[in-house]
Formats: sequence, C-alpha cells, structure tokens
Amino acid sequence: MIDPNLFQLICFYAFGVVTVGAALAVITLKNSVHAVLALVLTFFSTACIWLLAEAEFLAIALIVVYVGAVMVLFLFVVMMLDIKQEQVREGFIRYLPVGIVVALVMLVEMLALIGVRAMQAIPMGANPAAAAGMSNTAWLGTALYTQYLLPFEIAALILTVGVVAAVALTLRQRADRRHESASQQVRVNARDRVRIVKMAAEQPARTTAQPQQPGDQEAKP
Amino acid sequence: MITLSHFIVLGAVLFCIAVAGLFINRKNVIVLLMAIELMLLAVNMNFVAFSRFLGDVSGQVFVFFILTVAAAESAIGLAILVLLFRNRSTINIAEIDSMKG
Amino acid sequence: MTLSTSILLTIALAPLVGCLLAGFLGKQIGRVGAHSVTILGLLVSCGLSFYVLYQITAGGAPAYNHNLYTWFEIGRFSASVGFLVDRLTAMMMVVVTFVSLLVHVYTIGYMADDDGYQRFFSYISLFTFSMLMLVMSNNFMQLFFGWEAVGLVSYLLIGFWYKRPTAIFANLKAFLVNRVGDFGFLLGIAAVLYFLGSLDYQTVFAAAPGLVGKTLQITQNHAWDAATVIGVLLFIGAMGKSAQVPLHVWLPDSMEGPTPISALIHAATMVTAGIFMVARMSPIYELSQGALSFVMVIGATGALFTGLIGIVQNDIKRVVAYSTLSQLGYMTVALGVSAYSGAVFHLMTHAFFKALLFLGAGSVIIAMHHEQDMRYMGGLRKYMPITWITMWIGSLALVAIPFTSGFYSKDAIIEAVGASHRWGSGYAYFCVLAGAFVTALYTFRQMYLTFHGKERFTVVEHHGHGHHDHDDHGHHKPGELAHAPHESPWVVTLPLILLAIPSLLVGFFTIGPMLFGGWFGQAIHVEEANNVLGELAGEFHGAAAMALHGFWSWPFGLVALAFVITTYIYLFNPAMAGKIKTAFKPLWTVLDRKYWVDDVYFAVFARGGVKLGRLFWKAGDAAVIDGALVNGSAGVVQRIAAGMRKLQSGYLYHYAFAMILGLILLLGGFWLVGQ
Amino acid sequence: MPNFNDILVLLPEFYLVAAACLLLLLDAFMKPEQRGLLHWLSIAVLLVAVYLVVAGQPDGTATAFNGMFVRDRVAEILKVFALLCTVLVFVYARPYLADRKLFVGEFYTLAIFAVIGIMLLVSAGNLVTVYLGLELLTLSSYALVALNRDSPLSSEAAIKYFVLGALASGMLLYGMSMVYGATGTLSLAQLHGAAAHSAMPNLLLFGLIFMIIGIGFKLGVAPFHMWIPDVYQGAPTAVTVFIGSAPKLAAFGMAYRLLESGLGDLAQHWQLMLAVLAVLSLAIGNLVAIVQSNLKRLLAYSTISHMGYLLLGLVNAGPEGYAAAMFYAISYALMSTAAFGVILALARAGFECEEIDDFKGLNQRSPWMAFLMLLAMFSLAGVPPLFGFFAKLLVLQAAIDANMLWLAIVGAVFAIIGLYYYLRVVKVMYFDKPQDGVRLEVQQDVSLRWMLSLNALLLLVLGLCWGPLLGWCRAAFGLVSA
Amino acid sequence: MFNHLLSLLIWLPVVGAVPVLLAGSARPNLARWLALLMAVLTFVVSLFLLPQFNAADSAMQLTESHMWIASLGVHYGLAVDGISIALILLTTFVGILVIVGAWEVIQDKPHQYMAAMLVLEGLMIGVFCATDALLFYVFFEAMLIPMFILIGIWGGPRRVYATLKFFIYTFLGSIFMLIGLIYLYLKAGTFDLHTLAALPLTMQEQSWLFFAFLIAFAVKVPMVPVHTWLPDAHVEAPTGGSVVLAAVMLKIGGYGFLRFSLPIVPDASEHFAWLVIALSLVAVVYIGYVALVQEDMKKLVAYSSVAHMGFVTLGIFIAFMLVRGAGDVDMAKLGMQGAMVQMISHGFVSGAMFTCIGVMYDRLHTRSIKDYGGVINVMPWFGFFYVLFAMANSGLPGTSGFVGEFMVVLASFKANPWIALFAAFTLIIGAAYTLWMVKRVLWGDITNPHVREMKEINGREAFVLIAFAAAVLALGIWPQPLIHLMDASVSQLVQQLAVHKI
Repeated sequence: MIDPNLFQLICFYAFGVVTVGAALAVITLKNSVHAVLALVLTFFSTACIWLLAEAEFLAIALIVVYVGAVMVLFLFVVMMLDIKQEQVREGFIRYLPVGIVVALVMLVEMLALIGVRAMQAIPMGANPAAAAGMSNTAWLGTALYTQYLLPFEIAALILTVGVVAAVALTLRQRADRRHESASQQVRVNARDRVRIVKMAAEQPARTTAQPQQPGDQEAKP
Repeated sequence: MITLSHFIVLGAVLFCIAVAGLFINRKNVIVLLMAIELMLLAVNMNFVAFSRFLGDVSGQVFVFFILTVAAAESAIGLAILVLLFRNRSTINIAEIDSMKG
Repeated sequence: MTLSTSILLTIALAPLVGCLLAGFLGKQIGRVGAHSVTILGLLVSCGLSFYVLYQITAGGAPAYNHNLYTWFEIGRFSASVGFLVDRLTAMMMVVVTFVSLLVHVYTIGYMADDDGYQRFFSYISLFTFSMLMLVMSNNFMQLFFGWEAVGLVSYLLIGFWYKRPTAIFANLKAFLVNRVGDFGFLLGIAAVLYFLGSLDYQTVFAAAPGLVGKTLQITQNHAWDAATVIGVLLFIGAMGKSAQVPLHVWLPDSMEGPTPISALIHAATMVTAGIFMVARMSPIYELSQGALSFVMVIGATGALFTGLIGIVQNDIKRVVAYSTLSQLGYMTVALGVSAYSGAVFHLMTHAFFKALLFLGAGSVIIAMHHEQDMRYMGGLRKYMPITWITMWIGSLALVAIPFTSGFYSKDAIIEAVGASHRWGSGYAYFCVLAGAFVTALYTFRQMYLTFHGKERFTVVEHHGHGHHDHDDHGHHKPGELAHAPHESPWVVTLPLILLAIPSLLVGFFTIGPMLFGGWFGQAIHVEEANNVLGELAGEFHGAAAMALHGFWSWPFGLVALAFVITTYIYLFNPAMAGKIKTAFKPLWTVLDRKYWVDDVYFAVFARGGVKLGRLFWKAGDAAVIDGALVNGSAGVVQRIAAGMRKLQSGYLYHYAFAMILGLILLLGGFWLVGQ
Repeated sequence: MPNFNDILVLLPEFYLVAAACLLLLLDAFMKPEQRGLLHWLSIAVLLVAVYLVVAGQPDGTATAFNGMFVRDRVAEILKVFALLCTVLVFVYARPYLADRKLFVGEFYTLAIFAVIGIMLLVSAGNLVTVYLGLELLTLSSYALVALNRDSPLSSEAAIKYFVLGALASGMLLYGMSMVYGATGTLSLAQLHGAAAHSAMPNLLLFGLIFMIIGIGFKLGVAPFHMWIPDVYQGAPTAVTVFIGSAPKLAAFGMAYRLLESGLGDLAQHWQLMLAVLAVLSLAIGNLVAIVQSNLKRLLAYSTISHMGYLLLGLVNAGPEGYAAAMFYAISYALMSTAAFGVILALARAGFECEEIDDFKGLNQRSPWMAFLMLLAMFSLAGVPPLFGFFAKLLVLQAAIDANMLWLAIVGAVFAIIGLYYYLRVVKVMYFDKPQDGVRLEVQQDVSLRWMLSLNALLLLVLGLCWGPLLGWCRAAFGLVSA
Repeated sequence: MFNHLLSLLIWLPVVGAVPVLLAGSARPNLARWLALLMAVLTFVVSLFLLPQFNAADSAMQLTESHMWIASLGVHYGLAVDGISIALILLTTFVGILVIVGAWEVIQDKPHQYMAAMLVLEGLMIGVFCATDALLFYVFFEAMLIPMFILIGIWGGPRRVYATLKFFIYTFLGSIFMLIGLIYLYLKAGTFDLHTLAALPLTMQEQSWLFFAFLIAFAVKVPMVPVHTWLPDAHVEAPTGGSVVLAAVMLKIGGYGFLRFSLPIVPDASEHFAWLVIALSLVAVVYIGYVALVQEDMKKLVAYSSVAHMGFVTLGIFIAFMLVRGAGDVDMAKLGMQGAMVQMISHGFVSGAMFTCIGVMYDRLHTRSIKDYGGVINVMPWFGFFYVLFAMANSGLPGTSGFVGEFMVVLASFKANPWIALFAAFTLIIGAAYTLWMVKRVLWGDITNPHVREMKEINGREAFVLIAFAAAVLALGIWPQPLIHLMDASVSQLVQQLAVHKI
C-alpha cells in the first residue's frame, strides 16, 4: 500500500512537471495552434493539481470554462487570422538568454522573499469544506451567494461589459463589401432599371490638333 | 507530503514563465494573451493553495471571480486582436510600433 | 545789519530763472529775449553779490548760515539745502557773477551767428547757478550738488557744437575725468560723515579737531590717519574739478567749446571749485600735514609741467588753457602750504586776467574767422588795438609783472612756498620758480605770435558771403581769410576793458587785507604752526613796496629772461623757433605729446575698459552664465529628454519589460533593505 | 442576506447599472439620428447619480454587503467628481464623435460602466471588490480605446493598453494572493487589523510590492507608465479625455483603499517605495514631455509627472497627505478635461488638432479658446493663482511634512523643467503666426463652448477660492479646519 | 470703502481689464480709453492712501484680513507701511504712463495689451500689499503670466527665447522660496508674515531659508550671476513691458528682501550678508563694464539696471554690518533708506530711459546704437529728456538717481571703506556707459539718412517724458517727503534687525 501522502506528492510532482513543461511550451512553440493546445494541457494538469488540493469545483470550472470555452475562442481566432508561421519566430533565440536570466532572477527574488522554507512547515490540514460538513461546491456556493453576493453581481456586470465591448468592437457593416438586398431587388420598378439620357449630337473631332511638341511647357510637371 | 510551499513555488514558477513569455515573445500577440492566462493561473494557484491551507473559503471564491473576469477579458482581448488584424493585417508585435517616443 | 535770505536766494535763483526762460522759451522770446533775460538775471545776481560783499566787509554783517529746507533727515543724519555766506563765499560770489556777467555780455557778440544762441545763454546761466550753489553751500551734499552740476553744464557746453566729433569726444572725456575726481570726493564726503557725523559745515568744522588721533582701518594691521584720508579723498575731487595732475587731461580738450565757455570754465567757475573747496575745508586740512604735502606736490607738479606743454602749443586757446593748468597748480601749491588765502587771492586775480585772456583770444578768433592756429596769425595789433592792449594787460598780469594783480597773488604764493617747511616744499619751490619762467615763455610767445611780427594770413576776397557758420569752420585753407581782420564789436571789447581794470588793479588794493589782514576771518582756518602767510606778513609793508621789491626778486628775473629770449626769437629771429624745435626734437615730442598722458589714459582706461567689458560680457555673461549654465543646462535637459524618449520604443515587449524591471528592482531593493 | 439598507447604500451604483442597461436597450432600438436624445439622457443619468450620491450621503461611514462596500466621505467626493468629469467628457465628446461617425450608444454605455467601476473601486471594502471594480473600469476602457474601429492607431493603443493592463492586474492579483496568504482575509478592514501581527510579515510585504505595481500602473507612474503616451495618443481624443480624468480619481481611491484602509500599518515600507516611484515619474514625465510634438502625447507625459506629484501627497501617509493627494487628483482631473476639451473643441472631421503646431496662432483665430488653453496650461504648470498651483503647494507641503524635504525639492526642480513644455504650448498659441492651410475653427456646439469655458474658468475661480474644496477633502479624512 | 482701499487698488485694474478685453480688437480706441480710465482711477485711488496713512506709525496700516483658506488658516491679508505705499504709488504712476506710452505704438491687439498691463499692475500692487506669505507668493508668481504674454506677443524677434528665459528663470527662483515658505508654515502653522518674523529658528534652518529666499529675490532683482534673463527680456520686450519690468517688477526683489529675508531669517542674513554685498559690488563693477560694451541700447540700460539694483541690495545688507557690527542704527537706516530711494528712483529713471529708447525705436525700428547718431539735430526736445534721464542714470545730483546712491555710499563707508570704494565706482563707470551711449546716439552729425527723417516727439510722448522728468527732478531736489513716508517703517525694520532669533 502506498502512503497516501507520498502518492499525493508523486501526483503533485507529476502534474507539476507537466504544468511547467506545458507552460514553457506555450511561450516557446512556433505554431500558435500548438501553443494553444499546450495551454490547454497546462490548464488540465493544473486542474488536476487543484483536485489534489480538494478544490473540486474550481478544478472542474477551470476545465469547463477555459478548456471548453476560452481556449476554443483562442483557437477560433488563431485559425481565423491567417498568420504566417515563418516570420513569427524571428529573433526569438536572440532574446532568449536575456529572458531566461531575467525570469530566473525574478524567480530567485520571489522565492527568497516569499520565504519558501517557512512554508514547508505548513502541512495541508483537513479539508475545510468537509470540516464544515459540506461539499467543496456547497461550501463555495454558500460563500458566493451570501458574503460575496455583491462581487458576484459585479462579475455579472463585467461579463455584460465583455459582451457589449466585444460586440461593439467586432460587429460592423463593412462598407467595402457589396451586399445583396433581396427585398430591394423584389421591389424594383421598371423605370429604375433604364434611364434614357438625351445628348447633343457630337461633331467628329477636328483633325487639326497639333501633336504635343517635346519641350512644351506642359512637359514640365 | 504536500506542503504550502509546493503550491506557492509552482505558482511562482508559472508566474515567472508567464512573465518571461510576455517579453521574450517578439512576434505574436496571441502568445501574449496566453501568457496572461498563464499568469492568472499562477495567481489562482496561490489562492487555491492559501484557501486550502488557511481553511478559508474566500480564496477559492476569489479564484471563481478571477476565472469569470478572465473569460470576459479574453473576449475583449481577442476582439481587440481581431480589430488590430483587420486594421494592420498583422499581429506581429515588432510591427506594432507606430506610436513611440 | 544781517544778510537776508531772500537776497541770497535771488542771487542764486536769478541765473536759474534766466536759464529756464532762455532754454524752454527760447523760440518764443527770441535771441534778444534770451540774452536780455539771462543778462538781467546775472545783473541782478552780480549786483546783489556786490551788495552782499559790501554788507559783509563794510557793513559788518555776520556770516550767514541757514538751511532753506531739509533734503533728507534720517536719524541723526540730515542734509539740507542752505547757504553759508561768509567773506570767502561773498568774494567768490562776486568773482563768479562778475566774470559770468561779462561773459554773458561778451557772448552776445561772440555767438551772434550761432544757431544755438538761446541754448548757449541758457547753459551759461545754468553754469553760473551751479557755481553759486557750490560756493554758497553750507553743507557737503549741496556742495556735491553744485560740484556735479558744474560738471554737467561743462559737459553740455564743451559739447555745445555737438556735430563736431572732437567736441563730443571732449565733453565726454571732461565729464568722465571729472567723475573720477568726484569718485574720490564722494568717498571723502562719506569719510567726513563717518568720522564727524554730519554733513553740515559748521558742525563738521566744529568737530574737526576731534579727528586728531582717529584712524581708518584699511587692512588688518594698517590704519590711516583720519584727517589725511579725508583730506586726500576730498582733494581727489578737487583734482578732477580743478584739473590737477593727473586728472588735468580734460581741460585742454575742453577748448572744443565756444570761447566764452572756456573763459567761464577756466576763470570763474568750475576749475576754481576745487581751490575754493580746499580753502573752505581748511579746518580739516590743517589737521593733516600729509594731506597738505600731497596737495602741494600735486599742485607743484602741475604748475611746472603743464606750463611746459603750453610752450609748444599752436592753438591760441590751448596756450591759455595750459596756462590755466599751470596757474591752478600755483593755487594748489598755495593750498598745500596752508596759504589758503593766497590761493583764493590768486584765484580771484586769475579769474580776472584769465577771463580777459580767454575773451581776448576769443576776440582774436572772431577776427580770424574762427581760425585758432597762431601760426596763421601775426601782426594783428594794428587790426584790433583794444584786444591787443587788453590782452597785453592780461598777459602781464599772468607773468606777474609787479604792480599787476597777478604779481601780488603769484609772488605771495612763491614767497609762501619758499617760507614753508612742509615735506616736499623744496620741490614745490623749484617748480613754482621754474613755472614763473615757463609762464613768461609761453605767454610772450603767444602775444608775439598773435599780435606782432609778420602777418601770416592772407585775405582772399572772393568769398562773397559774410556769415560764417561755426560748423563750416575749416572750409578755407588754413591762413586764408574772407575779410581782413577787424576789431570786435563793443559787446566783446567792453568786457575786455572791464576785465582789464581789475586785472591790473585789484591785486594792489586787496592784497593787504586779504592776505595779511585776516580779511577772511573765520572762513579760513590756519594752524599757528603752518601759518606761512603770517610769517610773510611781517615782511609786508604795503602793496607798492612789495611790487618794488618784486623787481629784485628771482621770479621777476626769470620773467625778464624769458622776455628777452622770446622777444629775440619771435620778433627778431623767427627762424630760430624751428631750429630750436629740431634741436630739441625729443623734448619737443615729449611736450607735444603731452607726456603721453592722454594716450596712456585712452589706451588703458578707455580702450582697456572696453576690452575688459567685452571680456566680461562675452566670457562671463555670454559664455559662462548664459552659455554654460542657462542654455547649457537647458541643453543637457534636452539631451537627457531625447535619450529618455528612446526608452519609449513603441514595442509592447519593451513596455512589459520596463514594468517587470520595475518589479525586479522593487523586489531587489526591498530584499536588500529587508536583509 | 442583503437587506434594504444595503441597497440604499448602493443606490447610486444600482441606479446607474439599471440606467446603463436601459440606455443600452434604448440605443439598440433607436434610429441613428435620434442619438442626440441618448446623449442628453446619459448626461441626465449622470447628473441624477450625482444627486443620489450627494443626497444619500450617510453620516460618517456606511458599509453594505458584509463590508464589501464602504460608503464614506472619501468615496463620496471622488464619486461626485468622477461623475462630473464624465459629464464634461460627454459634453466635449459629442461633436468630435459625430464628426468621426463614432457617435454611438456604446460610447455612452461603456463610459457609464466604467464610471460604475470607478464608483465601486473607490468604495471597495474588500480586495475582491477592488479587483472587480478595477476590471469593470479597465475592461470598459479597453473597449473605449478601441472604439474607433477603423483606426490602426486606436487598435494599436488598445492592444498595448490591454496587454499591459492585464499584466498589471496579474501582478496586482499576485500581490493580493500573497496578502491573503499572509493574513487569511480579503476584507480591507480586517486586513488593517491583521497586517500588524501577521504570521508571515515578509509575505505581506512581498504582496505589497506587487500591489503597488498594480496601483502604479493604474496611476501611470514610472516605470509602469509605458502605456500612457501611446494610449493617450492612439485613443480617440474623446476617449483620451475620459481616461485622463475620472480614472485618475479612481486610481487615487484605489491607492487609498489598498494602502491606507488595507495596509496602513505598512506605511513605513510603502512610503519609500512610492517616493522612489514619484521621483522616477517626475523625471520621466517632465523630461520626455519636453521633446514631444504631439499635444496629446505631451499631455500624457504631463499626466505621468502629475501622478508623481500626487504620490508626494501619498508618501505623507497621513490624513493631511491623503487630503492633499485627493485634492491633487481632483485638480488634475479638472485641468486635464479642460486641456483636452480645447483639443476637442478645435478638432474637426479630418483634422485632429493634436499636433502642437496645429495650435499656432490660435490667439488670432480664437482668442477665447487660446485663453482657456492658457488657463489650463498655466494651471497644469502650477503657476498661481490657478488651481494647479495650490494642488502642488499642498502635495509639496505633505512631502515636507513627511520629513521628505529632498522629495519636495526634487518636485520643485522638475516643476521648473515641466514649466517649459507648458509654456511652449502657450507660446505656440500666442506668439506664433497661424500655419498656412490650417483652419482653426471652434466647434459650433453651444454646450461644449459653455462647459469648456466653465471648466477652464473654474481653474481660475478655484484658484482664488479653493478653501471649501480643500475643506471637504480634509474633512473626508477626519481633519477639522484650523 | 475705506476698509477695503487696498483690495480696491488691487482688483480695480484686474477687473478693469475685463471690459478692456471685451472691447475687442474691433474697437481699439475704446479699449485704449477704458484702459487709461482704469489706470487713472487706480492712480487716483492710490493717492487716497496718503491721507489715510499715518507716516509716523511704523505698524502696518489699512489692514484687511479675511480668512481665505480656512482649513490651512491662510488669510487674505493686506496692509501697507511706508515702504509699500511708496512702491504702490510708483506702480500706479508708471501704470498710467505705460498705457499712454503704448497708445499708438501698439497696433496689434491693443485691447489684449492694455488688459495685460492692467492685470499686471493690479498683481504688482498685490505683491506690495500682501501680509500673508502665500498671498504674496501668489501675486509674485501670477505677475509672470501677463508679463510672459506681453513680451511674447508684442516683443522683438527673439521674444520667445527671452520670454521663456524670463519665465523659467523667475519660476526657478521662486519655487525654492515656496518650499521655504511651506517649511515655515509647517513650523508656525500660518503664513502670516508678522508671525513668521517672530518665529524662532535655528541657525541651520535660517541658512537654508535664507538661500531659498535669496535665490527667489536675487533672480528678481536681479543680482549677479542670475541676471542674464534681464537683458534678454528687456531687449525683446515692447517698450511698455520694459518700462514696467524695470520700473516696478525688479523692485519686488528688493521688497522681498525687506519683507522676507531680513525679518524672518535675520541671523542668517547677517551671516551671509558678505555674500550679498560682494555680489552687489560685483554688480556695480562687473556689470558696469559689461554695460559699457553693449551695442543695443536696451541691453545697455538693462545692464545698468542690474548695476543700479546692486545698490539696493547693498543698501539693504550693509544694514547688518552697521546695526550688528558697528551698532549704528542711524547709519543702517541711512543705508536702507538709500536702498529704498534707489528703488523708487530707479523706477522712474529706468522707466524713462526705456521710454526714450522706445520713442526712438518707434521711429527707426532699431535699437542698435550704431544706427543712430546726431539724433539731437532732428529731435532737440527729445534730446533734452534723453540727456536728463541719462544724467539721472549716471547719478547726477539734483536727479533722483543721485539720492539713493549717495546715501548708500555714505552708509557703506561706515560699514567698510572698501565697500564704499567699489560702490562709488559707479560714479565713473555709470557715467561712462550712459554718456558714451548718449554720445553715440544723440550727439554728432547725422550719418544715417533715416535719422534725418525722425520726427520730434509728439504730445503723447512728451506727456510721458515730462511726467517721468518731473518725478526724477522732484525726487532729486527734495527727497525728504519720500524719506519721511518710509522713515518709521525703515526704523522699525532696522530695529528688528538688531534682534537675534537664536
């Protein structure tokens, strides 16, 4: 029998490695589609890690919301915009060392300041939801609809703004396209189709016109 | 045994990857948007972990809101991206520099 | 019998009123109006001055000393406008107004053809007013006012013919050189206030004995005697105004003005101010042997060396001008040996005969159609006898022929210098003696060249028009005249005659009381130990005896020698002048270049000043302050800004990088601080 | 459960949400030529909101929704001025939008949503509310910046704004997570108590740094300012004027909520950080503005420097300082609306009037506009007797009061450098000849002219009697008049 | 009405500028007459100060005080003493003259010009009345705006450089003063000058504050080496601008020293008096030489202003050596009075000089000395005034230019003879640069044919010049009324100097 703690740890490391690897892939892969897929993998493995932390609702929500919706949106866009792959990678290698150094410096600073060692002493306690006699979802839901009611409503408002904004920005009648309007075609009248124009009879052009001389004043711009 | 530090370190690493992604990436705006998602993921990781270790629900509630907002944010971000592509026929970051100085 | 304020005020203001009327309403009142009103003013002034003199001498009126109004009053310090009229002042007033009056009259003739007729009258009346304010002052502030006012008017008068480049150069020079003197004078006044706590003469003189022992800390461990400091500083002012070496350079150039002005400046006003001032300050000067020595040496130097220059001058007015410098030196020497009354006495006699000489020279110049070069004159005596005779009278007075006024004053000075034991008096004695010889040399030379010998001019009749503008002076070839010279009109000759009389006689009658009779009373203070005139008084047995004795004295011998020499050269052997000139070429050059003093001044102060100014301006203001600091810092800011602008590259990843860098720095900083 | 009282406390916000939704609907069913009605309705809606804010103000502090929402004097004042600024923006923007076929309902609704975000943000009692209010504001702003869909500059500005904004909120969130981890609470009020004896003080400070970056970004202080010039320039001017005004009040409110209400115990730590940021902002803002030729961009850099000055007030970390900073934020909002208002009043279809050279000879063409711009410029430069001077006076005073004389001197030095570019604008208007081919004409819109005049003259009037406003600001932080 | 005389004085011209502005460019004459009316009214109102004022009383009088900013305890405080009154009268007097002087000269947007002048006048009066440091500062700075406009719009070819330099220079100076004032406020809890004067301060504080004040006022005076804005500003400014700048604005620097440096930081002022004195002497000598070689008349007069203002600072700061060193209160008063009289006098003289140059400029459109020569031939009356003012500028007794310099030199001799020596040098160098200019401009024969076409001054110009001349002569001949007006205030100030704060 494996020690559940050890199993948890193994699982954590496994998913953790996947998460980090996939995250690195997101920012390094050439192909945008691949990058999106790597991001999906990141989210997926993160969701698994959250399951380890017994945050079931959020883990599922992450997959549903992100993998199901947001990432699809990303894919749509990536497909829709016709991006040339070759030029996208230029100069990447050149800036990579700088990027790595900066990222590492930041990581070191952060880890040093966070005080990771002290946190190692903090074990994962009992599941608070379970302690409260609820499932994680009920635990979360209770808080959401009581204490966090106002934020919940604001979140709704934000989604509305998202919709309004997205619509306002992308929905438009393009002036450079020709549209057919069936109703107009149906309602057309005969006299609109042909227009008779009266013109004065034209004299044949005079043939006396001199050809332009080179060096004429008009030759100058 | 999993300790708080595991989660936080993982969060920090993700955060740094996201940050690195933001400025290593010289070409594609979409990757930027994805890096931002990664960053939010790192934050969420922290909140989930703290919530779990502190036994306090608010952290997880916060994550819920962050997820919601992130969805709306992606929608707007992608809409802007589409606009940008329509106007300039490129999403190459190195070419988006008509305003500077 | 006391002096009335209103009379004194009238004396001072009458010329001012004349000045204002002639100046501002010149167009309206016309030429006649202008000279009438100014002469009237002067007449009033002069008449009343004589009356005041009479009141003081004969009427036994006490000295008048009252303030008219308070000029400023701050704490215990105050300055007022007021009059101090004692015998010294009264005498000066008479001399000033009298000479000035005659100059006014003379001007009618002299300036008859000039466009600036009214303006000229206005100026000379203003000049008189300024001088009166100066001599009548009862305090230093007003003294300084008059002091500078005469400077101003001399500036205006010397530059009267403002179209002439030389004139406007000369007037600027005169003013600036005077300002150098005033610089010292102002400091002297400041020193007076510092040591004696007042600007009022009476208070100052009363407190003056307290100066003894007081010192002025100049540097850490060096102190100067207070009285010497005051004396020297005040005398620097006198050096400027009375054209003492080395501030004498303006006076000869001042000949650029019309001749009446030269007479006024050289005789009665302006240059006498310094002498008068030192005499007035005798209670202070008496406290300092050092200051007096200084005065004496300066004066003696001037008396001899400026006279020497006179020998080589060809301009008739310049000869007279250098003689003025020389005579001023005599007066100053007299001051320096504490013979203040001698100096003032010489001032008075000199005023008469020098005015006479100048006006005479002016008369000659009119006759010569504004030709001033003596080389183109000669034999004028038959054309203008009155001028000739009066000028000889003046000249005799100048060379101090016994019985003339000049003899009494000058001889008294020479005697006094001889009697003095002050440091430097030996040098001074030599100078004044040699000066007497030199004086005679240039005076006789001048007279011979002008009035005697061959006519060195030709009359060219074809110039039809009779009127000469002063401006077209020089249109003729030198020595060519449109008309034959003729005697000047009566307005010119009358003043000559009127001046000739005192030039001859006044000395004879006044030497007794003035020099030896203590006529000046309290006005001039001489310490017992310094009283050389007092010593001489014992040998004085009346004016006639003095004159007779004068024939056997050294000075007369020298004059006679000079007479012989000049007579020989200029009457009998005119070619010899040229020979002497070539023989003593270096010496002649030295004198002709006026010891290069002017050149040095011009090079050092004028050109050097401009160079220095340009250096300050270009290097200091333009390069360092504006260039480096103001525009430089602006440029630096611009450059930094241009550099920083590049940070805003327009690239999103740079922007993100900047934020992350900010984060890293904040974290790092916090990390470092936190440890 | 929320009771009626909670709703009453939030009445202005609820009302605005409802009104915004109604406007949205109205816009959908409205013919384009009736948009004028929408314009006036939106203004009316905002004015009513002002009334509700003022009329419903509680005595002292009221909280609602379990402390999620705090309604106190600070919030009230900020809200009132944010709403008024938005009214100004609406008035100024209309001709501009109409000229460019941008006169659409979305502008109004998105702006109102943004204002709601501002109102929530400044009233936030909880980190969650802070975050959500902020996002409501910024998401609306992103959309507004991109509103001119056919403008490449506009979308470029939007994407830069978006990416950097997202980065900043990511950092803010990261900081919040750390603070949460260190204290176990998201409530600002509890945070205030818990911060002092946190089990993990380092973690708290670590979170603080990240949060300061979020605040710094929103204020636009260096080095988190990079978005400002590009966004100000790229956005339609009508949007720029909005972004440059009301959200600055929100940013101050957010800073106050997070730093004072939440982490006031850590004042000694964030004071120094803010001081450093202030110096950087003053330097970058004032220096780079000198070399600008685009007025909007110049004003953007001027914003950066002004936010540096605002920080001088915050570093005081006392009620005096907060009052000064709030006063500064209000004054800046008014000055910036006036300055941008003039640009809007002069811009026409096909002519943005945003290059400095476009203003050449304005005094000859329209002396009144030139005068208004002059007032705005001198006020921004901090020349008495204009409003901006007194704001600067107060923040300098706050800095000196906080024993940061050096900071005040730095502020003074950069005020001199900053003066130069404001004067340059005045110089162009007054001393130069009009450019050939540039027709400077003022929009005929009466409401714009009057409001703009009022706005600019207010800078002068408030310069002469700024006492009451200062009194309110101080009273909001519990200071009684001397 | 009488309680608000000072307010009336300040706001009458400022508010009066509004109708002038409204008259618009379409009705320039209306604008001119309105402006003149306002200026004359202001002058008349300012004359009412004299009967209201008790010259024997050293206290600030005609006090007005209203709470301005209640929450900071800042007052709108106005009051005057003799010094202020003198300067206010100078301001209102010059105010009329510049309006008249600009009558036909300013053809471009005269209404704006006149309005700016009026606003400027009001603000300058405000500076002289303010008893609250903040109010003072507000007026002090606000003046820059109309002046900036005046130089910038109606100025010469390099006006932009000049006006920016002017503005930034002055702002640079004053902002540090502001910091000093804030410091004082935080210490004292008030901006009231009277209270600040009584505030005890350590030597270190005083030193810092002293330099904060020094830089502000030194720029304004201006003292070497922060004077270089002045020649540029003057050269480019329109005549009226130059006149106001020289006649009144520079005085604010000197006034500031009296109101701020001396009473608030007396010990530091004493300690650093040598510095100010040294700079003043440098101004006299160094600037004198610089002025000598100027080729532009305005620049020359501008430099001479710097030199003359050197006497103001000199007079003010030798007071310390006299009061605290020599213990001679009367002598200190003499110096300080000298400085004050010099301020007023310089107002008249430099104003007049700039007017003269403006008169010539209007005819020939050049200020370069070499373009002139022989002007007296065609403009004798003008020549009269020009010589008069030149003489006043070189400190001739009988003109106002003499009085202040005389008094300062007298006083400085007591402080240290060497100071007097350098100060008195102005007699020479001042005359040199002024009269050399006169020589080249006025005297001589006409060389430039355009000069021959110059017309004699008209009635309007004559009015301005006569007014200046009257003032110059009156003050020169009888300065006592002015001195009496300021006597009590100066005494008070000098006595205050003797009190140590530490």
